[in-house]
Amino acid sequence: MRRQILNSPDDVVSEALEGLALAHPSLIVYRPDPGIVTRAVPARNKVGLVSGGGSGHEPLHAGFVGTGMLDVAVPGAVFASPTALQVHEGTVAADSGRGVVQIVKNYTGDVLNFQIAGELAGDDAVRTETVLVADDLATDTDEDGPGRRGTAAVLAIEKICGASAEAGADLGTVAELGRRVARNARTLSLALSAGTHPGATTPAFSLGQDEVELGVGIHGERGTGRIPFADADTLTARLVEPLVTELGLAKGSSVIAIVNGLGGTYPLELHVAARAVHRGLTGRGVTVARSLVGGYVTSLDMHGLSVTLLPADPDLLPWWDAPVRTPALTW
Amino acid sequence: MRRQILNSPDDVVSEALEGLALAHPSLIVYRPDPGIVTRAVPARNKVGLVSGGGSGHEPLHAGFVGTGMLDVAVPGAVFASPTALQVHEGTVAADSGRGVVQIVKNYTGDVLNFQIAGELAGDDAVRTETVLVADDLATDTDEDGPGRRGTAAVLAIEKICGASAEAGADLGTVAELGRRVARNARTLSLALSAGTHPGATTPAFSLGQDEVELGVGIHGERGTGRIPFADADTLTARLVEPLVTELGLAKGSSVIAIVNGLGGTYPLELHVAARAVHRGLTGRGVTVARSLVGGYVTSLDMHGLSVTLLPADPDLLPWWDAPVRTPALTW
Amino acid sequence: MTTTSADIQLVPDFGRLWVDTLFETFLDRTGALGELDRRAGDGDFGTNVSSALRRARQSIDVAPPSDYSGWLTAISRGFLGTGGTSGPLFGMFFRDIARCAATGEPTLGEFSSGLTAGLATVQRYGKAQVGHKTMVDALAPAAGTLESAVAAGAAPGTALEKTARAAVGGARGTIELIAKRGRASYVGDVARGVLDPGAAAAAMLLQAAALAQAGPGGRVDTSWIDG
Amino acid sequence: MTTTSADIQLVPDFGRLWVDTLFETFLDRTGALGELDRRAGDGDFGTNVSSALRRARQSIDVAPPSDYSGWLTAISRGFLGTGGTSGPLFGMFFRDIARCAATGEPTLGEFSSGLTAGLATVQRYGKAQVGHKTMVDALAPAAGTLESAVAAGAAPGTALEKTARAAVGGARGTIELIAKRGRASYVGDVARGVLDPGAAAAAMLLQAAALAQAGPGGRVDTSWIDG
Ligand SMILES: Nc1ncnc2c1ncn2[C@@H]1O[C@H](COP(=O)(O)OP(=O)(O)O)[C@@H](O)[C@H]1O
Ligand SMILES: Nc1ncnc2c1ncn2[C@@H]1O[C@H](COP(=O)(O)OP(=O)(O)O)[C@@H](O)[C@H]1O
Ligand SMILES: [Mg+2]
Ligand SMILES: [Mg+2]
Ligand SMILES: [Mg+2]
Ligand SMILES: [Mg+2]
Repeated sequence: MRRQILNSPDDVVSEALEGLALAHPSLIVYRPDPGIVTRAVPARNKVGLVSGGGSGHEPLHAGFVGTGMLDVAVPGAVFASPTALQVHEGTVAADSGRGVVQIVKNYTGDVLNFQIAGELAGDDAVRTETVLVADDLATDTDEDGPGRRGTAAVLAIEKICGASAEAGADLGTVAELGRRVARNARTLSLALSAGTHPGATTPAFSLGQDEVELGVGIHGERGTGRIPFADADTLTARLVEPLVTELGLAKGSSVIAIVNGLGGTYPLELHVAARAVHRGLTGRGVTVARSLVGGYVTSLDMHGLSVTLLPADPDLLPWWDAPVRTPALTW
Repeated sequence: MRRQILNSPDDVVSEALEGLALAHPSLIVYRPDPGIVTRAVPARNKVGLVSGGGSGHEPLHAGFVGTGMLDVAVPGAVFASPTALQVHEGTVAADSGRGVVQIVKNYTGDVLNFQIAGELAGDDAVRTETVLVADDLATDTDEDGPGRRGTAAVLAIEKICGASAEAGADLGTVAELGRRVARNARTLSLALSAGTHPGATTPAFSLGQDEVELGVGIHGERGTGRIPFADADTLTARLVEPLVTELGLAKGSSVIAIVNGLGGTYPLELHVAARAVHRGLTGRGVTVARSLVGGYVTSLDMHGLSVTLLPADPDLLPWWDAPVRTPALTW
Repeated sequence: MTTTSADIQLVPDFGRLWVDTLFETFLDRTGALGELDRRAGDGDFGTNVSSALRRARQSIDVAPPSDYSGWLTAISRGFLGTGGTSGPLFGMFFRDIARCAATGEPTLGEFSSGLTAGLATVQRYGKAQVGHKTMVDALAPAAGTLESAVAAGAAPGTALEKTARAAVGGARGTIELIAKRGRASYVGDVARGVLDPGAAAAAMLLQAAALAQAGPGGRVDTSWIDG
Repeated sequence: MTTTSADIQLVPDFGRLWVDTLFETFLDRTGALGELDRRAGDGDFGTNVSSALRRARQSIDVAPPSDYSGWLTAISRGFLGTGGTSGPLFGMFFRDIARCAATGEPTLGEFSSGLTAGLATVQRYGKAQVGHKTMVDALAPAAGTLESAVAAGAAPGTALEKTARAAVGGARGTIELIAKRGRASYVGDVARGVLDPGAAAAAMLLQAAALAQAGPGGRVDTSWIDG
C-alpha cells in the first residue's frame, strides 16, 4: 500500500500551489479563485504565454511561470483539464495587449477547454493563437483518433516560445515558432511502476517483476507494450532508437535532448539514463547540442522516464539558451 | 521488490557523474580519476570550497559545483566516504592560492578522510580550514558519541560560504561564516519508507502501514522513533515544533527554511508540506525570510522529507541571495 | 404562404422563469444522472451538472441578472466553470442560447435560432453526430422540431411543448445505441441499454423551457429517465 | 651507559624487500581477514586491504620507486586511496613509516621512530587506546618493544623479530576483548572470541618487516590468524 504526504486529496492541488507560491514569492502569485498562477510582476507589452492542463505533472506548468517562459499557468485537478472559464481567466491575465499564445497538450478535455477559452477571450478582444503539443511517439497511429498525446516536449515549446515572446516577437511569430517545434519534437516513455493518485492506495496499474511498460503516458494510462526489464543502457536504447528513426536522425544531426524523470525516478537513476541517452546518440554520430535532465513533466510518483528529442535547428539554440527565471527552470 | 534504472551497481556513481557532466558541460567537469567534480572554468584568486561524502544524496554535492557555490565535489561510493587521496586531490584542485575551506558532514569516515586530506594538502602548501556540519537534531544527545549527523544544512553552508568566497573573503572569514551557520542551523527528518540501495531489492528498513519513522538520517539508518501516520500538516508539525523549540524561535524571529525531499517524495507532496511548514512558522509569528523547497539532500529514493531552519541574521541574507549557477541550484 | 410564429414574444420574464424551473427540475435528479454515467461512463456527470448549477446559483445570488441574456449567461458560465466534457459543451450551448435575443426576452424565432446555433456549437466542438449516443441525440431533434413548429406558425407554448417531446424522444432513443463519442465510447457494448445522461439532461432542460413558457402550476416529469 | 643500536642501517634495499614481502604475505590472506571482519564488523576489511595493495602495486609498476621512502609512500598512497577505517589509518601509518629515513634506507633508530610516530598518528586520528580491540593493540606493543630493543643495543634482525612477536601477541590478545572502536563496537559481545582483523594485519606487516631484514629464504607464518 502506498502512502502519501497529503492532507485532503481534494485540496492537494490548491495546497501545493500555495506552497509553491510561498517558496517563490518574487517569481509567482497563485490566485486560488479562479485557480491560476501568474508572474509576480506581470510582463508588459509582449505576447502572453499561457499553458495548463491537469495537475500531477509538477513542476509543469506552474513551475515554468516567470521571465523567459510562461506568463500564466492554469492547473486543473489531478489529471483533469482546467475548466474553460479558468483557462479564459488565465488567457485574459496573460494578455498585455499583444495577444496570447495558448500552449495546449493534446488531450480531449484540454483541447476543448482551451479552444472555448480562446473563443471567450475573443469576446474580450484578446487575440489568441494555439500551439498544440502532440509529441508522444507511442500514440502515433494512423487510426482515426485523438492523435498523439502531448508530453514532455511541452517544456521545450514553453522555453522556446517564452524566449521569443520575451524578445518582443509578435503573436504570429511566437505561435509559428511553437508549432514548428511541436511538429519536430518527439517523446517516448517507459515505466517500471505507475504513479498513485492522491488518496488512492495502489498504483494506477501494476507490472510483473520482469516487465517494463513502454509507451506510457502521463495520466496513469498503460503503455502501448511491455518489454523485459533490463539494465539502464538497454532500456534507454528502447526509447532512443525509435525516436532516432522517426526523426530521421543520422551522422551529423544535432538535437536538443530532454531526459525527463516521471516523478519517482531518483537522481542517480536519471543521470545513469542521461549518460546512456547521450552515448546512444553520439554513438550514432548525432550531436547533443543541448540537454536537460530532471523531473520536469511528471506523472505523480511514476517510476520511469521519458526521452524527448528535438532537432537543434541553429536558429532554435539562441531561444533555448536565452535567460529564464522560473521556480523550476532558471539559467 | 524494488527495481531500479541502473547498469552495474558498482558503476552507478561514476556513470551518474558522467551523465551529470554531460548534461552541464558549461558548468562542471567530472574527472573519473581521481573521482572528483570540478568547475568547468576553475575560479582564480578566491578561497576554494570543497565538499563531498558518500553518494546517494544527489544532487548533493556534485550538483552544487559552480559559480557562487562549490569549486570541487568529492563523491564516494553510495553511502561511503570518499578516500583520503580523493579528498586530497579535490582539495588541491580547489585551491587557487588563497586556501581551501572543506565543508564536511559529520560522519566518522568523512571526518577522518577530510582531516587526513587537509594534512596531506598542507604538504603541498595548501592551507585548509574545516567547517563541520552537524545539524541533525534527532542525533543531539548528551551521550559521548559521534555527535549530531550532518544533513541538509550543508546546502545552506555551501551556498552562503560559496557566496562569501566568490565575493573575495579570505580563508578565515569564509570558514568562520560557515561555522556560524553550522552552529545555528538544525534539521529534522521523517520517512514513510526507506530508500533502496542500488543493487538491493528491498528498502533499508520497513515500516508498518501506520508508522512513520521520525529522526531518520540519510544513510538508510532507522530514525530515533516512530510516530503514527497522519496528514501532511500533522506530520510536518512533528518536524517544525522541535526545531522551533531548539532554536528558541519566537514571535519576531526570522528564518531561512529548507523543505527537502529525501528522493522519493514527489512535487505535490513536497509543496503541500512546504505550505504546512510555512504556515506552522508564520502561525507562531516567525517570519520565513527565505525558503527553498526541493529534493536537494536525498537518501536514494527514500520517501520522506526534512525541514532545516536557520535563523536569518540580516547579514546572512545577501549571501543567500547572491547569484549562484550550478547544475542543481541557480538564481 | 403560411405565417410563421417567429416574431411572437415568449412569456415576460422567460429567462428567470426558465432558470428557476431548471434548478427545480435538476435539484434531486443529479444523483440519477450520475448513476447513468457510472453505468456507461466515468460517473462524474451528476457532480458536474450539480456543481455547474450551484456555481450559477451563487453568481445569481451575488448579482441578480436583469434580463434574459443575464439569466442564461449565468447558466452558461456555471457550466463553463465545470469539468467533464458536458461542462464546456453545455456552457457553450447556453452561451448561444443566452445570445439569441436581440434585446430583453426572446421571440420564439430568436429562441429557435439560439437552439439551432447551440446545437451547431456543440457539434463543432464535440464532433458528434446524431446516433453517437450523446446530448446531440436530444438537441438535434429538438432544434429541428422547433424550427418546423415556428415555420408552421405554432404558438410558443405548443412549439416548446413539441420541442421538449422531441428531445425526450431523442434521448430515450440513445438507450439502444452504443456510444461513438465521450467516455461511454470506451466501454463499447456495455453502454447499450443505458440512457445517455447528457442526452437526458438536454431533454430535461428543454422540458423546463416548455414549462416556463406554459406558466406556473406544472411540474417537469423526469420519471422517464429512471427507465 | 649502554650503546644503542639506533644508528645501524637496516639491510640494503630494505624498502623494496619489505614491500615485496608485504605483497607476498597478504596475497592469499585477505580472504581470511575479510572473514574476521564479517564475524565482527561489516566484512569489507579484506577487500579494503587487497584493493590498497593492488593500487600500490599498480603505481609501483608504472613508476618504480628509487628509494625506501618511495617504496613505502606507494603503500601509504595505496591505503589512502582506499575506503573503510583501516584505509586512511594504515595510509597515515605508512606515511610516517615512509618519512622516517633522513635519506636512503633507514637506520634501526629511524625505523623505530617511524613506528612510534605511526602509532601516534593512528591514535590521533582513530582515538583508540590499547584494549579497544583495534590495530592499536598490535602496533602499541610492537612500537614499545622496538624502542626497548634499540635502547638495549639489539641488532636489527633480532629487534625486528621481537617487534613482530610483540605485535602478533598483541593481536592475538584482541580475541578476548570486546571492541570499543570501529564497526565491531556496534556488535558488543558478539565480537568476543573473534580476532580483530586490523590488529592481525598490523602484526602481519611487522612480521613481513622482520623477514625482509632477515633476508631471503624465509616465509611469514600467518597461520595464527586462522585461530
Ligand atoms: N463529443 C461529444 N459531443 C457531444 N456530447 C458529448 C461528447 N462526449 C460526451 N458527450 C456528452 O457528455 C456526457 C458526459 O458528460 P461528462 O460526464 O461531464 O463528461 P466526461 O465523459 O468527460 O466525464 C455524455 O453523456 C454525452 O452526452
Ligand atoms: N578508531 C580506530 N582506531 C584504530 N583502528 C581502528 C579504529 N576503528 C577501526 N579500526 C581498525 O579497523 C579495522 C576495520 O577496518 P575496515 O573494515 O577497513 O573499517 P570499517 O570498520 O570502516 O569497515 C578494525 O579491525 C580495527 O582494527
Ligand atoms: Mg463523465
Ligand atoms: Mg469525467
Ligand atoms: Mg570493515
Ligand atoms: Mg566498512
